[in-house]
Parts: sequence; C-alpha cells; structure tokens
Amino acid sequence: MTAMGAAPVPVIGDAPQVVSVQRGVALPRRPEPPLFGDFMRGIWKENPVLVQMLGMCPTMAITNNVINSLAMGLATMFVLLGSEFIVSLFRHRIPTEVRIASYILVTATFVTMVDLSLEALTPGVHRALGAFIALIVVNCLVLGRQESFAAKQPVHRAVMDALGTGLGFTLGLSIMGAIREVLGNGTFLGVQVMPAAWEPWVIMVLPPGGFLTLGIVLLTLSAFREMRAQRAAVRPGRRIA
Amino acid sequence: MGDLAWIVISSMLVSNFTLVMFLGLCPFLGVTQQVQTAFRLGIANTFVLVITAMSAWFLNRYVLGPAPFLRTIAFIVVIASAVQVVEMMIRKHYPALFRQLGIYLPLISTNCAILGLAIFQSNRGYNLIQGLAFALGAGTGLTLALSLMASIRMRTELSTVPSLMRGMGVVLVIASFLSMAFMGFAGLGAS
Amino acid sequence: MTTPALVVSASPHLRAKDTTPRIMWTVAASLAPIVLAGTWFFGVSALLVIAAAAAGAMITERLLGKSGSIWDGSAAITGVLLGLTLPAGLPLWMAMLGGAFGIGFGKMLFGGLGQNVFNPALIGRAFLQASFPVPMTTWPTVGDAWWSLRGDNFAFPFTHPVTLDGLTAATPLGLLKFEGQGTSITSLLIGNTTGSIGETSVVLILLCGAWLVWRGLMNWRIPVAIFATVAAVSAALHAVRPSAPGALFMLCSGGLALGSVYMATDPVTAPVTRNGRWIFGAGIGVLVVMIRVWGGLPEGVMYAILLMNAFTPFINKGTQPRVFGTGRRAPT
Amino acid sequence: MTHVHVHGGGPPPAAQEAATPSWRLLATLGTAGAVAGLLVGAVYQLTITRVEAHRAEVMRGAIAEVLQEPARWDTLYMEGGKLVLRPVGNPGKLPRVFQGYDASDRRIGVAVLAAEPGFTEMVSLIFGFDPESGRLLGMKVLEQKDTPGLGDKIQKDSSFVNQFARAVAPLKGVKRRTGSDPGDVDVISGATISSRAVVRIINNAVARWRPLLVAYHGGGTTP
Amino acid sequence: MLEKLGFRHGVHPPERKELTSGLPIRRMPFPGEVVLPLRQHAGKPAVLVVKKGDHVERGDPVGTADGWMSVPIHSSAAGTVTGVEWWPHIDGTMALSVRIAVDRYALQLPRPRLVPHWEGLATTEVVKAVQEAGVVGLGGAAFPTHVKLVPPANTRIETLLVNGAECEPYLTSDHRVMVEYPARVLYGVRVMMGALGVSRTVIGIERNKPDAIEALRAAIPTDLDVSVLPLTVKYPQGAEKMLIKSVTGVEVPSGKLPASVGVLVQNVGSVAAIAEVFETGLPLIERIVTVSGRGVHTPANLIVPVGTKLRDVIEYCGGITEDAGQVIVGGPMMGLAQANLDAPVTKGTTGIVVLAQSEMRGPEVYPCIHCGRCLDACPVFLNPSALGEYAMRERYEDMEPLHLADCMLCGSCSFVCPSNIPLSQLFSFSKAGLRKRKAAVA
Amino acid sequence: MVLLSMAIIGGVGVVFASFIAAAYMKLRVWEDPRIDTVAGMLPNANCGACGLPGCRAFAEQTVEGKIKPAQCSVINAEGVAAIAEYLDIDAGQAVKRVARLLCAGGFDVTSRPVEYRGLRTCAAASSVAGGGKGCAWGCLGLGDCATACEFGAITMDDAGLPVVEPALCTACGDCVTACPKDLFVIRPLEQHLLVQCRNLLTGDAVLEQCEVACTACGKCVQDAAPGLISVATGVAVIDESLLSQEDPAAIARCPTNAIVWLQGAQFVRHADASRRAVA
Ligand SMILES: Cc1cc2nc3c(=O)[nH]c(=O)nc-3n(C[C@H](O)[C@H](O)[C@H](O)COP(=O)(O)O)c2cc1C
Ligand SMILES: Cc1cc2nc3c(=O)[nH]c(=O)nc-3n(C[C@H](O)[C@H](O)[C@H](O)COP(=O)(O)O)c2cc1C
Ligand SMILES: Cc1cc2nc3c(=O)[nH]c(=O)nc-3n(C[C@H](O)[C@H](O)[C@H](O)COP(=O)(O)O)c2cc1C
Ligand SMILES: Cc1cc2nc3c(=O)[nH]c(=O)nc-3n(C[C@H](O)[C@H](O)[C@H](O)CO)c2cc1C
Ligand code: SF4
Ligand code: SF4
Ligand code: SF4
Ligand code: SF4
Ligand code: FES
Repeated sequence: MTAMGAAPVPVIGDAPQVVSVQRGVALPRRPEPPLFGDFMRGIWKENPVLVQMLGMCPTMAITNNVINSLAMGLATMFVLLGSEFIVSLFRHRIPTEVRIASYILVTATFVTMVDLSLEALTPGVHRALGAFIALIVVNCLVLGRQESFAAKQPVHRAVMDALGTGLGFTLGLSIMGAIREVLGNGTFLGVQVMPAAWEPWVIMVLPPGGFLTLGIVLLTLSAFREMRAQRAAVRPGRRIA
Repeated sequence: MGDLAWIVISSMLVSNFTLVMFLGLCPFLGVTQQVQTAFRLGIANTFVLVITAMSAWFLNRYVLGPAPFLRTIAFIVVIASAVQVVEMMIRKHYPALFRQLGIYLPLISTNCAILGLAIFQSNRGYNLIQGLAFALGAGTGLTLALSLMASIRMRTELSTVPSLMRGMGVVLVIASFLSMAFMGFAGLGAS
Repeated sequence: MTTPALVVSASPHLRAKDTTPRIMWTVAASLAPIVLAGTWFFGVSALLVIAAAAAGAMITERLLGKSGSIWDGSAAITGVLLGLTLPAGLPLWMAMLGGAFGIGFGKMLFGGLGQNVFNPALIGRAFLQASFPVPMTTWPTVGDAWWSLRGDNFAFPFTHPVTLDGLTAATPLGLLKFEGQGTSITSLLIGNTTGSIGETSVVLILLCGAWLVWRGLMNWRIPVAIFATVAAVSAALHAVRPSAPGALFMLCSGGLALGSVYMATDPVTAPVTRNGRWIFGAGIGVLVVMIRVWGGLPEGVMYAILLMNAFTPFINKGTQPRVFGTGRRAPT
Repeated sequence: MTHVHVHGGGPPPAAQEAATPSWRLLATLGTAGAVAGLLVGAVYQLTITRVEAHRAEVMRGAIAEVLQEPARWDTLYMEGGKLVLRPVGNPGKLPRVFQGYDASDRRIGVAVLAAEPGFTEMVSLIFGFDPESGRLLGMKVLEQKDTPGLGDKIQKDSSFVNQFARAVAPLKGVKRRTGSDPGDVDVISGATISSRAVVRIINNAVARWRPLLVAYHGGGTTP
Repeated sequence: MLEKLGFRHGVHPPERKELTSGLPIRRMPFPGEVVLPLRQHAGKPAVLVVKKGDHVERGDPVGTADGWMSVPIHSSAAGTVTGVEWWPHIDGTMALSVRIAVDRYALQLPRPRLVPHWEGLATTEVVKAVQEAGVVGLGGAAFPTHVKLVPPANTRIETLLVNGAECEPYLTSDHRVMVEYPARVLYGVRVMMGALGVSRTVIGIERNKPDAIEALRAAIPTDLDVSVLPLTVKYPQGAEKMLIKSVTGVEVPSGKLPASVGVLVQNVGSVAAIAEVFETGLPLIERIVTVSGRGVHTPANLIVPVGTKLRDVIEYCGGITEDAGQVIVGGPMMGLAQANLDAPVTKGTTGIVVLAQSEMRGPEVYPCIHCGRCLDACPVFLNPSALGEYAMRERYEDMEPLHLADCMLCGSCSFVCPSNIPLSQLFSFSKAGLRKRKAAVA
Repeated sequence: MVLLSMAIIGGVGVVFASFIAAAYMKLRVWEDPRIDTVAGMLPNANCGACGLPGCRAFAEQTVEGKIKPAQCSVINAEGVAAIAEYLDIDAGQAVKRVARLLCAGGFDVTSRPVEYRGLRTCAAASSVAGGGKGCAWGCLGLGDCATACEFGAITMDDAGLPVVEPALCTACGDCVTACPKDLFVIRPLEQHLLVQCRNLLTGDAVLEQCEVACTACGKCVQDAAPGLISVATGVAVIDESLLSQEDPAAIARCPTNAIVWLQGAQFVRHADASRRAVA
C-alpha cells in the first residue's frame, strides 16, 4: 500500500456488497456493464446519499431548502464530471506517489472555477452555500469516484459515471431539501405550499433536523426494502416455537 | 485570553464541528462502531487540524496575499501533502504510534473538517495562536462527538431491535438527538 | 403417584415482589399530586396538555410496541412527564406530537422499554422546543381560577396558535436572565410562579420523590448529587460574582426539581452503577449551572440531562464495580 | 471496504516495484499546478469584474440604507490611532468607516461595520449614526447564522430594524418598552439574545469610533 | 478486628423454614429400587465394579474412585444389580447408573467392618479412610472431601470453618443435624482439626437458628478451640467466600481457593459424615434430605438412602398436591427443577422442594430497565445487568473481562430483578458457551 | 493575475512534490500491493474456516503461494478463478465440507414430557433439566445454530430441526460451537452415510423418547462393510477411515431410519425421501 495511495474511502451505510458476500456470492466478475448501467447505478442502486452515504456534510448542511440543494447538487455534478474526465484521461500518466495530490489538485481546480462562477452568476445562492462550495473538494464522494472508478476506466465510462453519480447526489439532496423546506418553512422552492396558518417545524431547518430527515428517509427506505425482501423469500433464521 | 477561551469553547461545544457545523460527517457516521477506534480517529483528526491551522496560517501570511482566490487549491494540496509526509514519518519512526493513529490519517487528510477549519480560520482572520486554539477546540469537539456516538452505538448494539432498525437510519437519529442536546450550549459565553 | 404436568425453569425459583410494571405504575401514580397542583395553578389547560401528551405517547407505544407493552406503564410516565414540562397554553396537537415523537423516535426506534439511550420525555420536549420555539416559551400567568383555560390549547392541528400577549409572563429564570429581576424563594417553593406545568411547586415534587425513595422505587443518589453540585457551584459563583444567582434560587427555580427527581432518575437512561450515578448527577449539576449562568438560554435542565444521557454508556463503562476478591475495578 | 474492480487489475508486480523517478513527481505536480493556476486564474479574470461590482453594489446599498440615502460618502481609514482620508499605507487592510453627506454636502453621519458573536455564530452588521448626537440613522444585519424563525428576525423583522433609525446611543434592549428613554430598543420576544447582541455590537462600535470621529471632525476641516 | 463482620450486598428471600425446622429427623424405609449414578460428585465419575446379576450388601462398593479427584460409590441397600444403564440424573442429563433391586427381606445391616480409630492414624491414612468412605461435601457441590483435607502445596490452613449457615429458603437438614447431633458434628470437627493440624474452628450459623446455636455451644468440648458465631440472616451467607468474609473479614482473592487465606470451609453435614466414618465405619450411603414446599402434603426431614428415586421420597411424604407445579432438587435459589421424578437422590441432594403453582415465577420477562438492583444484590460485586445484555446477544467474550468467572450462580440477581430476567441462567450457559468457544479456537 | 496564479499553484505543486519525493526516498515501507488487491477480492467474512486468523492473512499467504485460493471456503468458483487469474497461479482444490446434524428428532417424532419455561434459546433450555425434551441428547429446536450461522445456511424446518443448505454452508464450524448439545459435525459433502442420532439408550427405552432414534440393533453393522459401523456404545458409529467402502445397502434394514444415505441436504422431506432416493 502506498502511504496515501490507497486512502480507503469509507463506504458506509448498508453497503450492499457486504450482504452479497455473506451469501457467499463473492465479487462476481461482471461482464462490462453497458454505459447506461454506469449512469443508472449512481442514481438509484448506489445512490451516494441514500445508499453509500458519501458526501454527508453538504447533505446535512445545505439542504434546508430546495434551491440550495439543487445548486449544490449541480455544482458537485459539474466538479465530478470535470475531474473524473481529467483523471480518467490521464490515468496512466499519474505516478502513484502523487496520485491523491494530483486528484485533489484537479478537483480543487474545478471547485474553484465553480465557486468563482457561482459568485459571479448567482450571488444569492453562492452566499447561502457559503464555505460548502469550497468543501466540494473534500467531498468524499468526488475522491471516492476518482479513486475507485475514473482511475481505472476509460473516459466515456467515467463521464457516464460522473453524470449518474452527480444526478443521484442531486436527487438525494433535493429529496432532503424538499422535506426540510416544506416542513420547516411551509414553502417549496420558495413558494408557499402549506396553508397560511401552517406552523413551521423550525427543527427541520436546524442541525438536528438534517440528521433527523436523512434518518427518517433511510428508515423508510429500509422498511420498504425489508417488506419487499420478506415478500420475496422466506428468510432463514430462528423459528420461535 | 478571554478571546482564546471563547474560540475554544465555541468551536468545541457551541459550534461543534460535527453536530452543529456539519463538518467531517463521513467519519462520524462511518467509523463510530467502536469507542476505541472513534477516539483514536478523533485524536488523529485533531493532530491533522493542528497541522492544517499552521499550514493555512503560513499560506495566508506568506503565499496567498496577492491571490486569495487560490485558497482552496493551495490549502488542500498543502494539507494533503503535509499529512502524507507526516504519515510516512510516523510510520517509519514510530511504528507503534502508526498502528494506533496513523492508519486513520489517509482517511481524514481530506475530510471536510480539515478544509473547513482552514477556510473559517482565514475568513475570520485568525492569527497563528488563535488558529491553533481553533484547531484544538474543534479537534476536541470532534473527538467528543465521535466518542459519544461510538459509545452510544455500542450500547444500541446490545439492544434487541428489529433488523429494520439496525441500519444507518438509527445512527442518524442518534446524531440528531446528540445535536439537539448540543443545542443547550447555544449562546454559551455570548450573553 | 401420578406425575403432574411439571414445569421446568431456571433457578432461582423465587423472586422479589417488585416487578417492572409495578414500579412504573407506582411512579406514574406518584405524579398525581404534581399534576393536580399544576391544574390548580394553570387551570384545566394543564390537565388537557398532560392528557394530550400522555395520549400521544401511549397511542404510539400501542401502535409500535410489542403487544401489551403499553401495560408496563412506562409510556404513561413518559407522557405525563412530558406534559409536565410543557407550558399550559400549548396547543394540544403539539403536546400530542411531542409524546408521539418521544416514544416513536426516542424509545421504540431503539427497541422499546429499557433500550433507549435518551430520556424519551425529554426527547419529546427537545423536539418541541426546537420545532416550535415561540409557543414553547410562551408562559401563561398563574392565578386564574383552576377551571379556566390558558393560551390556545385548541389551535387546529398543525396551525399557529393565537397568543394573547397580556396573559403571558416570563419565568423566574427568564426574569433573572433577561430582566435582572429576582423572585422570592417562598413563591418558588410553593409554586405560584410562571413556568411549565410541573416546574412550579418544589416542595410537592420533593415530597413525592421522597415517598418513592422510601418505597425503594427510586434512586436517591442522582437527585442528591444534582442538588449538591448545583448548590456548591452556584454558591461558589455567587461568592465570586454576587450578580450571579444564589444557590437557593438556583435550586428552587425552573425545572431542576422535577428534572432531578423524576427525569434524571429514569433508570433506563441513567448509569447503572452507584459511582456512575454520582458522576451522572454531578455532571448534570455542573451543566445546569453552566447553561443557566453563561449560556444563551435561561434554563438548561433538559439539555443537561440529555447531554449526560449521552455520556451514560461511557460512565457505565468507567465505573464497573470492584469485583469481590480483586483489588481493582474490572476493566471495561 | 472499497469495491475492488477486478477488471483491469493489471499484471502482478514481479517484485519490489522501482520508485518513480523524482523528476516525474515534480513534473507531474508542477505541470498540473501550473495548468490549474492557468485555468483558475483565467476564470478569476473573467469573473472578477462582476463579482467586485456585485460586492460594491451590496456595500453601496447597505451604506445608502443605513445613512438614509446620502448624496455621497467618503471612506475614512484608521491609521496610527486616528482617522485619515488618505492613508499612507495600503488601505486594503485598514479599518474604515463611511462618512456620508447630504445633497448640500452637510455631514449626515457615519456608517460603521461591526461584528461580534450573536446567539450562535458571528453577527455582522452595518449601522449609521451621527457622532455628535449619538442618534442612530439605520441598521442592517449583513450576516448572521442565528436560528431561522427566531434569531433571524433581527435581520427580517422590520419593526425591530426600524427602531434603529431613531434611537440614541448608548442603546438598551428592553422587553415591552414603556418609558420614553431614547436609548430603549424593544427586543424581539423569543430572540432576546440575538436582539441584545445587536444592541451590544452597536454600543461597542459607537464607543470605539465616536471619540475618533469627534476628534477627526474637531481637528479637521469640513469641505 | 476492625472491619465490620458480614458481607456486603446479598438478598432476603422469604425463609419458609418453619415448615420443617421443628420436625425431627426420621428415617425413610428402603424403597423397592435404588439407582446409583456413577457420577455424583465433582471430579471424575467412579469406575464400575459390579455387573448385572451381582448381589450387593448395604455399603458394598459399586464403583471405585478413578484417581485422586474421585470417590467410590457404595450401595445404599442390599439387593441385586439389575442393570447398568443410562438413567436420568437430577442435573437434567443422562448418567450411567447402577440399578439395584432392593432385597425386600434383607435386614439391611452392613457387612461387619473395621472401624478405624482415627487417633492412631497418620493424616494420610485419615484422608484415605475418608476417600474410601466416599465422603463428599454435603453442602451442595459434592466436592470430594478428602481433597480438601490435603491443602495445596505452600498453603497452610489455620482455621476450619464449619458452614451451618443454611441460607437457602425451605431447607432445614443442616439445622436439624446441628440440633439433634451436636456431639457428632463436634466429633467430626475434632477429626478434621487433627488431620489438618489446625487449632481454631469457627462454626457459622445464621441467627434464625437459635436452637442450633444453643445446642452446639452446649456441646463444645473444653479442650478444643471451637466457637459458634451467629451470622446475619441473608442470602447467600452460606456461600464459601461470603462466609469467610463474614467470619474473618477477608476476601478470598478472585480465582483463588479459600486455602489461600488459610481457611477451609466444610458443611456441617459433611463434618458429621466424617464423624460417622470413624464412629460406625459406614461409607456415605445415606443423607439427610429436607422435603418441603407447599406442593408436598407432609413436609419432613428424612434420612434417605442415596439412590432413592425422587418419586419414592415424595410419595413417602404423602405425595404432591393438586396445585404443585415444580419439583426442585436443592433449595429454591440454586436448586434444579426436575423433569423426571425417576432421577435419584444423590450424595449432594440437600432437599426436595415442591413449589405450588402460585409460588412459581411468572413467565413474563421485561427488558432490563437498568434499575441497578442486581448490582446491589450481587455478593461478588459483578454487574449482572451488563453481563446479561452481553449474554442475551451471545457475546460471551465480552463477558470475560467483566469477571464472568467470578459469578457463583447464586441467583441473587435474578431474584431481585424486577424485569424477571433469568440472569443466573444466562450466566450459567454463558460460562459453558465461553468454555466451548475457547476450546474451538484452541 | 493568470501568470501569478500559475506560478503560485505550480510552485506549491513543485515544492510539495519534492517533499513527497524526498519522503518517499527516505521513508518508504514497501509492501506487495497485490496483497491489498487479493484481500479486496476475498469475501472478507473473516470466518476462519480456512484455518487462518482472517481474510487478510489468507491474502498474504495466497500471494506468497503458501495457500491456494480455492482453500477459502466462502468464496465462490468465480472468485477463486479471478484470484488465480490475477496472481497467475493454480486455483487449487478443496474438498467441499458441510455441517451435518446428528439428530433427526423433530417435534413430530419425539416426546416432550415437561414444559420448559424460560428463554427460547437452546443454550438456555439445555441448562435447565435438559430443556424438557424427552431425549437428553437431542436437538432442542430453538435454533441457536441458525442464529450463529453468519452465512444464512441454516433454516429451521417445520419439525424444529435445523436444515443446512450445503450450497451456503462454508464449514466454518460456528454451528458446531453454538450447539449446546454438540449435535453438529463437519463432514465432507461426499460422505453419504450418516447416523442421525446420538442417544445412547438402546432398544425400547429409546423408542419411548424418539421414533427415529438409533436403537443399536446392529442391522446396519451386518449390512455394511466389515468394521465400517459399530454399535458398541449404544449408537451406531461410522469409522471414518473406512469411508471408501460406504454403500447405501447399510441403511436398508434400519428399523427407525436413524442411519441415512445423504445426497446433498439433510432432511429432504425426512428420512423416507433419502431412502427412496437410494432405492
Ligand atoms: C432551538 C432554539 C433556538 C433558539 N434560537 C435563538 C436565537 O436565534 N436567538 C435568540 O435570541 N434566542 C434564541 N433562542 C433562545 C430562546 O428563544 C430564549 O428563550 C429567548 O431568547 C428568550 O426568551 P424571551 O425573549 O421570550 O424572553 C433559541 C432557543 C431554542 C430552544
Ligand atoms: C478445581 C478445584 C480444586 C479445588 N481444590 C481444593 C483444594 O485443593 N483444597 C480445598 O480445600 N478445596 C478445594 N476446592 C474446593 C472449593 O474450595 C469448594 O469447597 C468446593 O468447590 C465446593 O464449593 P461450594 O460448595 O461453595 O460450591 C477445589 C475446587 C475446585 C473446583
Ligand atoms: C450461593 C451459595 C450458597 C451456599 N449456601 C450454603 C449453605 O447455606 N450451607 C452450606 O453448607 N453450604 C452452602 N454453599 C456451599 C458452600 O459454598 C461450600 O461449598 C460448602 O460449605 C463447602 O462445604 P462442603 O464441601 O462440605 O459442602 C453455598 C454455595 C453457594 C455458591
Ligand atoms: C424513577 C423513574 C423515573 C422515570 N423517569 C422517566 C422520564 O423522565 N422520562 C421518561 O420518558 N420515562 C421515565 N420513566 C419511565 C421509563 O423508565 C422510561 O420511559 C424508559 O426510558 C423507557 O425505556 C421513569 C421511570 C422510573 C421508574
Ligand atoms: S448469580 Fe452471579 S452475578 Fe448474579 S448475584 Fe450471584 S454471583 Fe452475582
Ligand atoms: S435487576 Fe434486572 S432490570 Fe434491574 S438492572 Fe439488573 S438486570 Fe436490569
Ligand atoms: S442443533 Fe443444537 S443449536 Fe441447533 S436447534 Fe438443535 S439443539 Fe439448538
Ligand atoms: S455455521 Fe455451520 S451451517 Fe453455517 S456455514 Fe458454518 S458450518 Fe455451515
Ligand atoms: S467528511 Fe465526507 S463529506 Fe464531509
């Protein structure tokens, strides 16, 4: 292991591969998946927010309304796209010793570009996102995709992956943003959607509300999965007489 | 002195990096199964934060004066490289320490808390001492949050909850409760 | 001799009298005087709010809990205690939501009775406090007839309550913090001061607690540790800086009495070891004074207890009893 | 942990892999850095004018608001313990205030920037006041992170903000103003702390700048 | 001695000794069949020496000791061996047992034998006589007594502690022994003191047995340093380590034997059994058993031949009542519930308690509410609450550092637990599970 | 400005690249990177069935050539092939072994004279009067083994017996340790003869407890190759060293179906089915 080379990207959450390993179906040698698969995977099956739980900081910090979530999602997608493209393009040229430093450099360049452009184009949104634009550099998602995908795949696949993952990220953020904005403010995209007498749940736009919202979303999803799994198969396990 | 105390208290409790500012959440959610690991990660993180505070101060002071928009790039490259070099040094010269802390270094050399610290420190124009106080406060707060989370998760490990509740959902709800509890520190020292 | 239908089970084959439901229901019953006093001071509104919180808690327990778990009585305690920490004029829908949140997220999600890390009643309250801060800090005055209503209990679910400004007042702690005004200790002891329903009569709460301690159903170390630390720390502060409130005021004001006697003692969320309980109580005491004196908020009992709840697993590990025949403590 | 993709795993290294020559490391990072600098610099050049214009516009609007639409203003810098119009050193780093004039070039007051902790994080604001009488002209919160729905009322609640267009420093935050003390400011119920923070920030700034301003005007000439 | 005498923690279960404490010991008639498991004691089972069809006299060996940590088993009645079979044992397993059809017309007199006169014997010969008589601890654990008479190298026994605490509810067999045979107990003490070379003996008796205290005090010979110490009535006062703490104020170090603090503890019944060896020459073939509980018609203190089936003993006591729910061998705190009443009384059987259904623990179990009562009950200061949570999830390895090994399964914790958690049961199988896992790893 | 920023970032890059280069030259600790890759390709179940302390140890030994990929009992054939291909080595061979239950006494064929009241786990029940089951040796049916099996290979069937799915079983031995009655053994999948009973009672005594118990009647001893089976202890025992001589004929006359001829899983609709499969 090179010292920083294999910076393990913490894959957390109910990582699906663990389950497959437990069933003894170890690491299938998949055939080259179609490009469309690269794209779709990031959107649902390996959704960065809802499944892989990467890039949690922006997910919590800026999703108190939908606009910010969308903006952050798209900004991240742009950075992903740019940096996966570059990393994939130069994947055979970068010496391992400075691999991470180079990746970060690439990412940081795109981030700064986005940062500056946002400030010029939509100062309001830029202000709302604050430091978290700059923090895209260290979003575990970006580094993770570079390491585990772009560094090993040809350019066209890396691009599809970036698009899918970016879109998935945006989707996840927007779901959070929508829930938090509607409950916490009574509005959606700034438009009042709840009745005027609606008492907003301030907690939703506070820090605890961020954790709580994602918690509830994840619980709902796993309840859903559980239900489906139960319907699909008789689970092995203890039979309580 | 009062100023330094406020920086420490504020970054540790009032604006706890993890629970209030939302920085460094990936390790907070991902590496808190064991108290010992979480604690070590927190210590390693504090260590990197201190390196960061120094690097950021150095860069702001001597390099980035004419082009502050290069902050993000410069910070991150310098921090990442510095951590890499330090990690290799520890690995070579203090293998025991490396086994305890070093293995976490790559994991955190590039997380949000680190860069966040550098950016906030620059935005607020802290000098070196203030920056170090900020780093120590933030690091302690991070360690606290990580360890608390881990100890609570170890307790919930023992519970007989349905499998549905064993995923990350519960962890996030716990985080939410911790964050609620930390709201009690709001305004501490400000009034 | 015919062999009867024998049952085999593990030893010991005898057990002590107290059972968990019995403990829970006795504690719940001991809250009755406090509920009545609240009603006396704040009118039927108080009773309605408590009932709504209890209903929210118990319905949720019924829906999400194991069958029959509602009869163990813990949800009833949670509901009533939550109700006691609310302002009497709170819309009933909020009280009910708080109860449901406290039980649903604060307890059932962790696996139900005994497995929760945070005090469910306080989780419910913290949720309400953060969600609806204005209604949660709008305190009706004491003094009207006990059959009158306060505030806007009947606000339609999920809508704004309408508050009539003239009928609200600041709590003794709020008065002190934001207005620099004190309140007489006698009023605090009797309880005819503004505040949440159950944080009024210190004397009554202490009496009820003492009865439970005497029955052996409640731990006395935690409240004693809290009172002692709060008294010591605030007396010291007062000595250094006379503008800080004195020990007696600190002890008698706000939710300290109810919180120490009924909430910090929740066995589930407090440490299980004796030394742990001292530490836990002392921690709460220090945090309460810290938040009240230096913090932004006038009152910190709820946050102090929740914070120490978070430390409980740690404290438990650190205070394992010394095992017989060993010189030192068992390692964690 | 990481999902290892078997495809493209590459041939196994025979033995200890030879380290990449250092010039390659230097070249890689150096080139990458230069290219990155190029890109970022270019984007910066492209955007800077708009960004600066926008920043200036925001500042202009804020000053105009808190000085009640002055005709023009001067920027005064604090250098060497006193205020000067044209500093000797680099003005970029000096603390400053904005001296406003009305159409007939009379001084109407100064706008001052100030920041201190609020309920959670720093509250930064700008306010205008007349150094002679101490009367406030206006206040605008530029940045705050206090609780949405509560603390953020110091920025959004107009009845709170409007009080700062007439009160006289030193201010005092009170609940339900009754008397007619010109220094009294009604705090927002539910956000007492944030409100009081505003009051405190203004009082501190006034205390800091007022003597300097009085000295400046007393000693200097009014154009 | 500055330290307060007594041990900390412990519980107060209802005593219910009044059912039998006033009833004199009676001899039960011989049953039609006795079944003698070869495994009745701690250590190695005895080695079979009879075969089907053999005739045995009362007191003849059916099994001999298999080495040092073992004792022989003797026939408790004259009769014919009808088989050697796997037979239900009171511990719930099956054990290889010798079935003997009792000769209905035999006089049941033992073969005439030489009664060793202990005073002329060397210590080793006393020990040998005790082993050959098959004497084991009658306090419950059935630990071979001769092993205890030879203290481990580099330890010295200074005090002989006779355990007359009998802290288990219902049981009164030791009580009756002390009231009725004080001289025999003291003769046994004399033998042991001689064999061990100790100068001091303390007989510890719970205060709820004033007649026993009186009787023993009255019988103490002047030439021996023997004292009777009344003890607080508290469970488990009779547990070895607690008793030593109560009497000497010293805690036996964790994982060590009492000998490490210079003490040897022996149950009064065992002491009396040693006396019998040197009085009558008879091996251990019968013992005193309390039959009690609301589920049995006529409670009694009986001398029962070892090997008598539980069914026969209970039937002799009038059988069990309509509402009987559980038959327990031993006391209700540590005793074992029986599934099969064909299991025989063994040397370690102190009592048979038949509980009425109304007395039984209910089946409903609640989660641990962390009330801490178990911590305040555990006499060895463990944290049963934490141990129980690990045990429930089968995390035995995590229990080891919490001193699982020090748990003596006394059941105090389960007794007080308001949630009715079977803590001591959890610990008993956790110990087994841990042992097994360690073996699997090794 | 553009040039300045190129200079700054380029400069920073060069400076730190030289730091890293210097550090690499002085401080590098080399480790075969293939170990990481192989460790990543292993299932990371850390079950220990291979006899090594964990998957990483297995990876190290595989790279060093001390152990063959196929000796991991969890990984599937594709995974083995992948590792073998990656390292360009022989995949090796492993005898597939599975857990077998030495009891066939489900609820339907055994007696339960008393009620056990308490925790519903085998470990707990077995510590109380044998758990209330008539047969003191037999399976309690409370599924500790199913809980212990991390691979989900064990399902409790309708009769309360654990059924091991050979495809999922990795022979890790967790069930062997978990069963308080010691009823599991690890056997090669290709061993067909199995006596599904451990009850040492003989003759009619055993039939009172269980209908499918081994009565030690000795018929299988006569029908099998000499010495393969013996009933001296009260239950039929198969001599594993003579397994090459096993033959389905041995089970033909068993009066209780206690001895079976297995092909794949146990309890494929109970003993009858396996008998039929042979016939
Ligand atoms: C979740 C929460 C957020 C709060 N946010 C603020 C805030 O942003 N600004 C503030 O001054 N007080 C805030 N508070 C403090 C309380 O509202 C405090 O009681 C109030 O400032 C003083 O009450 P009063 O004005 O009704 O007397 C907050 C309290 C809570 C529980
Ligand atoms: C392995 C083992 C060895 C023992 N060795 C001795 C010994 O050498 N001397 C002795 O006096 N007691 C010895 N004992 C007996 C114990 O001290 C104790 O008296 C016996 O286990 C019965 O204890 P109980 O009835 O309290 O459960 C030993 C016990 C065990 C389990
Ligand atoms: C919880 C517990 C309670 C016990 N209670 C008694 C008792 O009341 N009387 C007694 O003689 N032995 C009791 N014992 C057994 C003693 O610890 C000890 O083994 C015995 O006195 C040694 O004497 P023995 O070898 O002659 O049986 C108890 C053991 C335990 C673990
Ligand atoms: C002395 C005592 C105090 C209690 N205090 C609380 C409390 O403050 N809040 C609460 O929700 N439940 C309380 N309970 C009930 C119960 O322990 C609580 O609901 C558990 O946290 C549920 O797992 C208490 C119970 C007892 C016996
Ligand atoms: S059974 Fe074990 S843990 Fe429970 S009280 Fe007795 S010694 Fe303590
Ligand atoms: S007595 Fe029971 S409920 Fe109380 S702490 Fe112990 S195990 Fe838990
Ligand atoms: S095989 Fe063993 S562990 Fe499995 S159910 Fe039967 S008794 Fe229990
Ligand atoms: S636990 Fe038993 S059944 Fe499961 S995989 Fe391991 S050996 Fe096979
Ligand atoms: S630490 Fe992963 S996004 Fe912040």
